[in-house]
Amino acid sequence: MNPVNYLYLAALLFTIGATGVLIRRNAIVVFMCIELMLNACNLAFVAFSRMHGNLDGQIIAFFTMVVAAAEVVVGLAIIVSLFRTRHSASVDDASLMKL
Amino acid sequence: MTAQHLAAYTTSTGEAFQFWVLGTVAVVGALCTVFMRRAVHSALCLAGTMIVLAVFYLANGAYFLGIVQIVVYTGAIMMLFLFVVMLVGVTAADSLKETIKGQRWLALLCGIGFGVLLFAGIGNASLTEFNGTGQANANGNVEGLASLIFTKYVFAFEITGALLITAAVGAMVLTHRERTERARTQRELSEQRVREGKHVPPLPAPGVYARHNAVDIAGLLPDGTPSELTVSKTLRERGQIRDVSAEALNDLRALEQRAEERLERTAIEPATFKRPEEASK
Amino acid sequence: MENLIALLIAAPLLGAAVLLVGGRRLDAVGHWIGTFLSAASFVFGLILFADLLGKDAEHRTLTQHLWTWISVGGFQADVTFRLDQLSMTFVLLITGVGSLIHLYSVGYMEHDERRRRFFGYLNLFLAAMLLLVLADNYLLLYVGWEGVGLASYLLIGFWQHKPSAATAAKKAFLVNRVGDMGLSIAIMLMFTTFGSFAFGPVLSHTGDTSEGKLTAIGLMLLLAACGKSAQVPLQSWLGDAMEGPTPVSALIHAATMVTAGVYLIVRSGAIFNAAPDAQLAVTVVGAVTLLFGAIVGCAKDDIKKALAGSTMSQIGYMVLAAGLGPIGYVFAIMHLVTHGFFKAGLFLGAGSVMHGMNDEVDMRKYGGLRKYMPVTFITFGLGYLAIIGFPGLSGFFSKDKIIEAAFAKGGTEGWILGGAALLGAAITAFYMTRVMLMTFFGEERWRDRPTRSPEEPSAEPAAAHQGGAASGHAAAATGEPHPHESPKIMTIPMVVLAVGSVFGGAFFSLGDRFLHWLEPVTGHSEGDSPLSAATVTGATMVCLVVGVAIAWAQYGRKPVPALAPRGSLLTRAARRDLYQDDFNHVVLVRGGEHLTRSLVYVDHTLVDGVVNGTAAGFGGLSGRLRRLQNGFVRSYAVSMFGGAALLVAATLLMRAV
Amino acid sequence: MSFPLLTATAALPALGAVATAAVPAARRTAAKWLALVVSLATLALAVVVLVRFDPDGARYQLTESHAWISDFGVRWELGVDGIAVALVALTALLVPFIVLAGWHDADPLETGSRRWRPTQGFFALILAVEAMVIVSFEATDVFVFYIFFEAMLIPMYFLIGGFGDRAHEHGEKAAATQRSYAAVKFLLYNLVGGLLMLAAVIGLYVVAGNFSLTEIAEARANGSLHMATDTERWLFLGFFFAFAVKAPLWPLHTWLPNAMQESTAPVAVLITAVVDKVGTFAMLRYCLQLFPEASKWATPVILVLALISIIYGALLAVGQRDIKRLVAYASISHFGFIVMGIFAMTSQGQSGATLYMVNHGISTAALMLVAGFLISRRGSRLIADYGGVQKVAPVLAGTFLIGGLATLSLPGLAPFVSEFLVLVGTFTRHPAIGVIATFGIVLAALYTLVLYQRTMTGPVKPEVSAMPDLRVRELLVVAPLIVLLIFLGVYPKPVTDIVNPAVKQTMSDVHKKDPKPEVEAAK
Repeated sequence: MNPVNYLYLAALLFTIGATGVLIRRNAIVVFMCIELMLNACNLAFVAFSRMHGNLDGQIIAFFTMVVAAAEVVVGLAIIVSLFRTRHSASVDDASLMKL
Repeated sequence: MTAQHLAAYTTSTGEAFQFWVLGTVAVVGALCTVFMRRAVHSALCLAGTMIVLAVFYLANGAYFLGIVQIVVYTGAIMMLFLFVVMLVGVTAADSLKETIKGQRWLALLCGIGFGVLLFAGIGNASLTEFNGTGQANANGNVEGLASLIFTKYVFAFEITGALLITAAVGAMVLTHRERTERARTQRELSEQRVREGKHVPPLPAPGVYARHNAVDIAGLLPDGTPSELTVSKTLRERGQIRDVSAEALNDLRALEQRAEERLERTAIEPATFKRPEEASK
Repeated sequence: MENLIALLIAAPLLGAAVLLVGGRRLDAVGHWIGTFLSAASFVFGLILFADLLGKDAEHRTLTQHLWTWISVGGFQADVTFRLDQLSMTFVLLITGVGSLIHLYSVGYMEHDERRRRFFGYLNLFLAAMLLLVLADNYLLLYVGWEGVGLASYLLIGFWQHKPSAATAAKKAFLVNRVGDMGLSIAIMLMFTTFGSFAFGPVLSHTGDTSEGKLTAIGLMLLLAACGKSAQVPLQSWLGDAMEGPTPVSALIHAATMVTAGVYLIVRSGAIFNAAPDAQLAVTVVGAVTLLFGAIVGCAKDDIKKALAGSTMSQIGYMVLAAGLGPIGYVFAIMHLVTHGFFKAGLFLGAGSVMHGMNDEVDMRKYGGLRKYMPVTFITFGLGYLAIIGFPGLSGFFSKDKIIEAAFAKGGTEGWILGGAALLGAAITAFYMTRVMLMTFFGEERWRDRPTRSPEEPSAEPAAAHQGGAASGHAAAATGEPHPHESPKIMTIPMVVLAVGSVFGGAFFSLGDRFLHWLEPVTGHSEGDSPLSAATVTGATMVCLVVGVAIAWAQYGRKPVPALAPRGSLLTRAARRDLYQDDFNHVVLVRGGEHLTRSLVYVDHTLVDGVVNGTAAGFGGLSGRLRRLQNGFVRSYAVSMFGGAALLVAATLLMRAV
Repeated sequence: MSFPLLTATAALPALGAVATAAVPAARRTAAKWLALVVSLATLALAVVVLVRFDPDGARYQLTESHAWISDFGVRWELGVDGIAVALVALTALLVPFIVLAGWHDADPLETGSRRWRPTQGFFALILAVEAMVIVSFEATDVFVFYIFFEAMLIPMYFLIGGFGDRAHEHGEKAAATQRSYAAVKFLLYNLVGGLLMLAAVIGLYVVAGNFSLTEIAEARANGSLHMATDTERWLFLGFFFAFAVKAPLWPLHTWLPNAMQESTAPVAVLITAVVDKVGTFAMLRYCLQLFPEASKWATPVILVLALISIIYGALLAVGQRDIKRLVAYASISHFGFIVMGIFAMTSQGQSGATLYMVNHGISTAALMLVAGFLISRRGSRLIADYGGVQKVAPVLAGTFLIGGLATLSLPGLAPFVSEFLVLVGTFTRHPAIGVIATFGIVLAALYTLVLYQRTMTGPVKPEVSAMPDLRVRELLVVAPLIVLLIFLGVYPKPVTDIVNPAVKQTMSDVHKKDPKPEVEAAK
């Protein structure tokens, strides 16, 4: 078999994650979907590094993880404070951005 | 992707097998993440997917990343997720019913379209030769990464460090709530209750009958209606109030059953015991 | 000598400025300042008159150029005064009668707290009127023309607290504006035709242009004259103008301003001579008006309105004469002057009567007043004899000449016009006798009756004792009046005018003094009358006697009913000014109101509606678009995601192409 | 190079505006005095310009020219001809009166209403408008003119929207909504016009290659710059539309009544007497000079529109219930006269039109400011709320009457001269239009006298019975204007002497000569 399939897999996972972001209302689940998308990207990076035979792809994946970690920390913090204030983790409840 | 393109490089059948099996698992896990009604389940499925991905990293010669994926991601971040999920409510199951008109269809449309496009892109991309990570990992994958990180990517690395610290501080700032006013004493609270004139007596206790005194069961008011007030606020918000209205009858029916078995009587039509609304069904 | 001309105008103008700007601190002396300055103007007039008499007939024209007023391209308007025999006549009439009436007003307006302002307006009027007659070009004349309009507006509406007065003033100004429109169009026509509108160039070149143009100019001038001189069809304002204080009616609406139209026509004689159609129109207007006014005068019970009708009719005579061309100009002016005397006298008499009767104006509430106010009775009587053309008095000479001239026009027109003039004479005799009898003879109808009649149309007495003469008698206003003679300061001017109206005519026409005096300016030609002068005079006498006799039969023998009888159809029509006002009201006022109202609607809905509609359209559109901003993160995410998808698609397409 | 006099006349009020705005909020009166002094100083400078200007000299005098945006050949080019100098003088003359008349209009409202009225801002904005108007009169660079022509909308917008009448029958809130509506309407109308003009300006640049009015006009005159007929017509329409909105010409007039009705009397005067003049002035200077053929091509339509404005405006004025709206519609009628005079293409018409701009400025100022004093006393704009004022406040009534008589152009007062010149000038070329326009003078008398009768005469209404007469400050505003009206009425020579040569120039630009009279009777 051919390592390009890893890329196809990554694409598939990414798409699933994205769709999840769009259709789920629970903020936490939305976050998980984002994590899924990031991981898909990581997979793609890793596969690329394997293609080109150097480690830069892995490095990028590594950085992605770090950034993802940071993002999760902040994001979850936001969710928690949101939940505290409006007792709900639904992203639809935070809809004050409309005119 | 015909064979001659990949003449330069092919994978072992073992890896192929592993890919197809675990790849399926990963996709299923991803789908479950999206479609499970309860956040906890989503989290667990996501963890599964991540572990599978970790395996794939390893298979692609990214040993360090594989381990990090397991330890940091699955081990730490997902736990963080679970922790928050617990905080928000484990059993809270949010309905998948869509509220925004056409959102779901648009989402699916975009998702599928995007996926198709990506596939097409990858398909068109001329990914001819594969030179594996062999010589890249020649003197150890970790060493290779390290040398890159601390030479080529050192600035990015430092900056990510700064980012992490900022994130940590930010999280603390966001979650830490400063108490602006003195907590009110019980006396003040009671006085306020009297002043407002509603719930002058303390709130009724939860639970019904001797056997259902759990905190997540709404107590009955004198007129028999269950009162949400009796259940603690958090549970109420999580929607975790158990309804036991049916249980009593089931118990009664079970009792009848056992009695008849002992008295070797023919089974009495339980219908006679059905409640009117059930009889109407 | 020329430099005195400016002083003629400057004196009253100064008075107006001082009195109107001066403020309350001049209240005590204001009226004397005004009177003095108008008298001063009269004196200047006399000096100039003497100077003119010193010259021989051809050189009796003085001009004074002050400054260039407007000069744009070929358009050249100078502030230049021209004093010739014609304007001299008017100057003396205006300043003379004007000064007398100033004097009279000192007494008449004694109790009015705004007397200073009144005299300021009177002086303003004098200045404007003098400017009108002294101007050397039509544009400057136009200034005076509108100036007198303004003064008359201010004076008619002097008792502004009376809505009727304010309305009358507005009406007068508006109707005059219609006339002024004619004058301005005439000036424009002159400019396009002659490249100038100064008397000299225009009147000396009438030969060089087409008769059509001249007819147009003539008709426009006639329109102006109709407006100012209250000729049909623009006569409607004069009756209402009687809302003003009586001295105003005497000075402006009898002696001077209303005759400005005649001045205009006579001054523009050259144009009319060259445009027979215009002349015919003038004569027709004159004839119609003299009958119209006379008929209206017969039916009015309000003494001032009756006199107003008579004024209208007398000016009709003048316009008729002016329309007859060179054979009539002189007599038009002569009648104008004599009329100035006796009509002013009559009005002052009427004022004096009102003064003694708590400002009662309804003649049906007079009667037998001769015992109580002898001076007024005599002066008024002399004026009466003069106006009906009693042999030997001034009216007799001037009117008789006009009737002769009318016949002298020759042809059917001559007969018609002459007949009309004769008929007018008869009617004049009738209504003046009626006024005389109802006021001074018969039983005293004012006894034991409050002099406030329910059917009195205008709120005259009610309002009059807020300002005006009656404020002194306010207490007695509702009770029985106590007729009394007016103070000397009022009677003296009446006496002077009476003298003028007795001897004026004889003085002018014996030896054709007036004719020779004016001829160089207006020119004169003897028409060939189908009737001899004696015949005409005889006919006039007959008409006179008939008129008086009928009046005597109706008002002298029978007692006068206190409430106006319903009267014949004609009488009722005449009471309502032959329905002319009603016509105006229905056609112009109502129609105008509807027009403006509908236009306001159109402006708001159509013109503005288009704009606001566009705005509303965009507003609605943006409202629709706003729906997209539903504030749900996920729908924003969808659009982002869709956008990303599109980007990918775009890049792929780029690659593919 | 000599002292930049023209720049100074514009810069002084601009700096004054900044300084006034900078005055601390507590020192309200100081700001007022500062504004007054600055405007008077500007007047002094304008007088110097007037003196230094030689009517028989070059067409544009006191010219200045500095490179500004060299990429587009935009130059800071100023210069005045007779017409411009007259209007600059008018502007500089009126602003001090506007400031003085608006002395208390921007004071903080009495307690109870929450609207904050920045006094400094009011006067600063007025000075800013003055500066911009003056520049647009002086500019001989199309681009500079355009910029300031547009820029003056901004301060005007705030003046209209921010400082309305305190009086409103439906209370503070309704007043605010009405005001903002009027301000937005004003802004949108003029912006649309400006947009079209911008397009035309760019088009002109494309065609001519630079923005200098003098150069382009020169090139047009000696034929070295030839425009295709259609191009010229389109460019002309682009310019004319903007000016017609500003003027305002029927049917683009509806912004004016709202704007004047809602803004305080001084601002209303600023709108009609000063700002709108830029529109008619620009027609005379830009449309005729740059596009003579197109102007002649459009003349019939424009004359008819002007005629409609005259009659229509007058009729609507008769139908108004609101004093300020009435004056606004009267102004529309008068602007009709001005446009008619400009496009009559006769020296009388154009001199008359220029004179008309000046006189209308003064007469409207007189009438409107007195009306403002009246309104501020009674607190209502409705004619029906007044009556018998003449009895209680004779001086106010008298000045009001004089302003009204000037509006109906009574001979002896300044507007008569200009109106008659316009009528004659039109009549000589288009007799029919001239005659119809003459009806305007009757209608003018109608609406003026009706207004006077309903407000000033008749029995005294109880609400006005305690009305005080004009105060000293108000007299200081009105008296000079009236004196000026009378002076220019009997001796308009000073103005006509300045204007005539410029008009002769314009006439030669459009290759038109006055029609000859049938008979050469004049000496």
